[in-house]
Amino acid sequence: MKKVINQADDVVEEMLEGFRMAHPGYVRALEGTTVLLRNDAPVSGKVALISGGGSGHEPAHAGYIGTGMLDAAVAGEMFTSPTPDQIIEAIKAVDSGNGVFLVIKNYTGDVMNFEMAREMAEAEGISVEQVVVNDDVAVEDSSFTSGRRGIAGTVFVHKIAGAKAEAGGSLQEVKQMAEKVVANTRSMGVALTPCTIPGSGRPNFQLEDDEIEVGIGIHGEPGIERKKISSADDIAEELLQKVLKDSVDFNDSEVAIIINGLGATPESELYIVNRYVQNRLKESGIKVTHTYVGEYMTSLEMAGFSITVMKVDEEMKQLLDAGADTPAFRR
Amino acid sequence: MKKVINQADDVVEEMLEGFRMAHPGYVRALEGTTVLLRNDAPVSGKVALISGGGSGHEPAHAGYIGTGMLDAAVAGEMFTSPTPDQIIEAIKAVDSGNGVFLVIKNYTGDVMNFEMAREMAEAEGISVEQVVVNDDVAVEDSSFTSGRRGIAGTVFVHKIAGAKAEAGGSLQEVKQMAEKVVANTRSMGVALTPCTIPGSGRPNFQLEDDEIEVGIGIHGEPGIERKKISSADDIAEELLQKVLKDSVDFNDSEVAIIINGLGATPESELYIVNRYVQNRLKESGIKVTHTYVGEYMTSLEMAGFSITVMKVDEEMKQLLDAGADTPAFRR
Amino acid sequence: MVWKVEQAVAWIEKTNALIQSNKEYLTELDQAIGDGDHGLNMSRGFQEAEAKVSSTDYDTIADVFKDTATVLMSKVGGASGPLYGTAFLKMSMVLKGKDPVTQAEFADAVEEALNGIKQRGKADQGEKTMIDVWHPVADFLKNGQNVQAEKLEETAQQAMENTKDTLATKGRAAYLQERSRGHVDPGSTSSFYLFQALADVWKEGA
Amino acid sequence: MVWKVEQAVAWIEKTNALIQSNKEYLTELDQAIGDGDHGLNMSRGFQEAEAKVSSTDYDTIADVFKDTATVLMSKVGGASGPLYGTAFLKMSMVLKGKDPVTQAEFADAVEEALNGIKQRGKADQGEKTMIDVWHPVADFLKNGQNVQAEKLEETAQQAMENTKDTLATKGRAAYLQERSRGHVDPGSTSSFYLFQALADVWKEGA
Ligand SMILES: Nc1ncnc2c1ncn2[C@@H]1O[C@H](COP(=O)(O)OP(=O)(O)O)[C@@H](O)[C@H]1O
Ligand SMILES: Nc1ncnc2c1ncn2[C@@H]1O[C@H](COP(=O)(O)OP(=O)(O)O)[C@@H](O)[C@H]1O
Ligand SMILES: [Mg+2]
Ligand SMILES: [Mg+2]
Ligand SMILES: [Mg+2]
Ligand SMILES: [Mg+2]
Repeated sequence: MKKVINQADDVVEEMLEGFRMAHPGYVRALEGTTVLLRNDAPVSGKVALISGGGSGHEPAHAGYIGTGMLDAAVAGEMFTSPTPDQIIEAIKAVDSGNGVFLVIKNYTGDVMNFEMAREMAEAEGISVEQVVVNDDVAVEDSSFTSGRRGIAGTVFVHKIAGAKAEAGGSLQEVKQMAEKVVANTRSMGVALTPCTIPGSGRPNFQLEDDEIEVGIGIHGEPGIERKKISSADDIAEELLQKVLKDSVDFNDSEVAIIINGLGATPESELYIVNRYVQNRLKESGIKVTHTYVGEYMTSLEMAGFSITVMKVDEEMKQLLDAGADTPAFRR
Repeated sequence: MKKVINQADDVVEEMLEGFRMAHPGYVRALEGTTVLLRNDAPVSGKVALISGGGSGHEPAHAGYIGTGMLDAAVAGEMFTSPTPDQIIEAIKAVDSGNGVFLVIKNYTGDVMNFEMAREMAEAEGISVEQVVVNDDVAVEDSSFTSGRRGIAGTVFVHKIAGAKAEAGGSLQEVKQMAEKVVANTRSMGVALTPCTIPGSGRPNFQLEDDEIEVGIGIHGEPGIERKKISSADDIAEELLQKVLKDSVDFNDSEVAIIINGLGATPESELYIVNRYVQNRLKESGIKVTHTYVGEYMTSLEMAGFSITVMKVDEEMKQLLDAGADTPAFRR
Repeated sequence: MVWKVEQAVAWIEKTNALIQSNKEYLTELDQAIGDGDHGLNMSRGFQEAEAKVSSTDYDTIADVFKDTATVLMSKVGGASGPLYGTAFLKMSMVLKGKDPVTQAEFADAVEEALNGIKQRGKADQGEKTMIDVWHPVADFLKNGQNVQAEKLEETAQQAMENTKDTLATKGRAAYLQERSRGHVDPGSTSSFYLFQALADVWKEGA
Repeated sequence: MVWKVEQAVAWIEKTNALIQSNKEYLTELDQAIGDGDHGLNMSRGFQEAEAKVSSTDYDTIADVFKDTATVLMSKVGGASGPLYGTAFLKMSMVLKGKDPVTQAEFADAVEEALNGIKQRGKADQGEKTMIDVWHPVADFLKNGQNVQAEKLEETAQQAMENTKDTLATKGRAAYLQERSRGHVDPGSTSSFYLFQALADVWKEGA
């Protein structure tokens, strides 16, 4: 797999540097770390939001730093959770005394590293709360396992909890909003091609020229089924069915959706998927109030997409509509 | 090449439908055409901007419809210029009596189709002016040939001429600004992989596992040199040198840049390129005032990127800073 | 020969048949030195043109060519759409009010079509475009009595093949500069099919 | 055997050597049922850990393990980072003030490390994680006098191989459900290297 990089070991550092240079109006670096901070952090009087995880999901997570969303993003190596020492630095840098809220995607590594950092921060007297996002219905939701993965639905947590914090919500209020988003958001993805971690040099898996992997994770973790590729409408229907038939009752509800590109899939194809999803939801009596189509949570150069559906109420709609000004998300 | 589509023949129509459904707050369809219009078109008192070309370059062109940029976008088939009958409909739909300005990329097909539409519109008494964008330094600038291609620099024309029109500029003023952008903008791209037009089913060209095509066009037209892949810094240097050594005198100037992804290249890699470009320009005494990193003018699922450098003056900087609210570009 | 509406319609039909069966080949040629859509463009356009002219009752050849022009102009797109559209529009204009059409009138029409293509494309002979086929064909048709269907086909074919060695200075292939040599021009190839179809009609209707 | 600082340092060095030469293999294992970074993570972490402990003068084994813990915690990342970090931190805590360390004390340390991993990972034996190697090794070490280096290596190896047939219920492999069977767990494999290195040190120092 050809890549536009220098040394595999330097990818994350150089990417962060390039990001910072591109967006000096939004972010600054926290010296000696892989943390990027909102320019005006700590924002006094505001609960601070931190997200992060392995790199390779750009524009997640640094792309969401700015007014109305995140105060900091912590970048790990490619597809590898960041370490507690980095996370704790981020927590200290953004806390204005109103507490810090961590948005964690449900992967064992992320959960452990963030929780260790949280323990350390609390030991230093900082109030920290967290939410663990687990929107991926491809994975069984079982109490015997570590449960479902967090994927593109995480962006809704950034937006809604971020808006709540920006509006002056308390740490508990921000947490409640984030939990509400998690409770009402379901996603599922499909891959057409694998991706390759720069340091590894080998694709994460192999797919034939006519095969897709349904239920793919955003790190190229295998999905639930490998099958022949079918039409855009059929694939969208398959994902949508799983999403809608899960535990959230979407009947007669209003929803916000994300048609999320995983990396190499052209926007034109995402819009073809959107067309189907909009028609299908309308037929099912579900009203789409907000639509986001694009690359929000990627998986390096993987081809494929995910569909996220979030049931919304009045407050969630207002928070989606609230201003946001970040490199990757503006309103 | 696997694609998320239904029928190859329906790709453009379904994509446009999905786009319109995703962005009802920005665009509406012009019934029976492949034209998308700014919701409030024709905007009274304003010169209207129209851009367009073959599809497959998303978010170009419809993504730039909205306040401060385009009034309409005309979509052709994949990589194929739209036809005059579509363009004339767009012209008629956006003209508020203040004239219509066409942004054309310098391809024989685009130029001919747009000019035919222009002739027809003028015959109907509509004032129409145009600019032909030709920023690609990979192609020799010769009066014996049809000259250079228009690539990502076109986005700067949309932004700056669009802001000028939004600010009440006359048709002549808009044209002058657009020409100034064209005169001061140079770009060049590189491909790591080819792309496949849905209806064709075969990639446009072949590259070995360690080869890149330097000077690629946005339709997969072959570039100027095929060579072994090198580091991100080396590739960026090669493109940048050609761009800087062309006929614009960038010495001691201020510039705006676009690091444009061609489709499949992850954002992380674009930022690694940006890092090099920023450092290199700084060393050369060139000051970057505006940086845009992302997918602005793509080539389906091609992997690769282009670098665009535009020399700016005070007015151009102000117009870049002016508000813009479109699906793909917000300020 | 003398041209009637039936022959004009048959010309479009036969051209379409050739285009459809060579769609992939035209695309391949365009992949080598262009953007790989010429087969798709021509196939889309002539499919519609044939559908239109086969299902319409015409009084004059000029009308057949006018409809063909309109369909090609609005369905082909790219560089070839306006050029083929212009060609048929010019032929329609020259042949207006002339029915049946004589050999000499037809030759005039093709010459005007060639001029239209040159003007619209701002190109001339020798730039590795479809003009390289239209030009010798127009010259050939002007020869009067001597013209034979077989000769017409040969002339067009030879002209098309000659584009292989020339350097492109117009159209997308021009970006390739020296690398454009060694490949036959796609638009010249579709123009060859057009004149091959013409020769076929001729043979049948002679 | 009795443990001194040299052996502790040698353990980290030998582990690193094994990790480095099996980096690709660990990544392959993780590609099959995870996200394909385990080799990269372990290689990055142990490289730094070895660099740290080889270049520092230590008075106590507890300090060697504490530095190892800190480096692993801050360099490995992912799931394995906090787990290996915790393991060495727990060992450091148990062995604090004990120098040289007896066999029984070392067994206690490993047992505490195992408990730390279980608690941090909210997992237990049989879930196809590194615990499946640490558990039998900890049990084995408690056996007192009878423990031999060869036997230790065998125990770890057998335990690692057994993970092949089990169903994953924790870690990324759990997403695969039944499809997780038939693949050896990557973390169990890196833990096997750790104990293989331990056995080597033991053989040399016995
Ligand atoms: N300026 C021109 N004059 C005459 N013919 C041209 C010109 N430019 C291109 N052509 C013809 O058009 C053909 C390409 O058509 P097509 O592939 O359909 O359009 P595009 O180049 O826009 O993709 C070329 O092979 C050439 O014969
Ligand atoms: N909850 C857990 N408890 C114990 N070990 C675990 C747990 N989750 C994962 N592991 C171990 O970690 C290994 C994966 O490590 P690694 O690939 O470095 O991290 P990640 O899964 O975050 O990519 C697994 O093979 C398994 O042995
Ligand atoms: Mg990982
Ligand atoms: Mg074309
Ligand atoms: Mg073409
Ligand atoms: Mg892993």
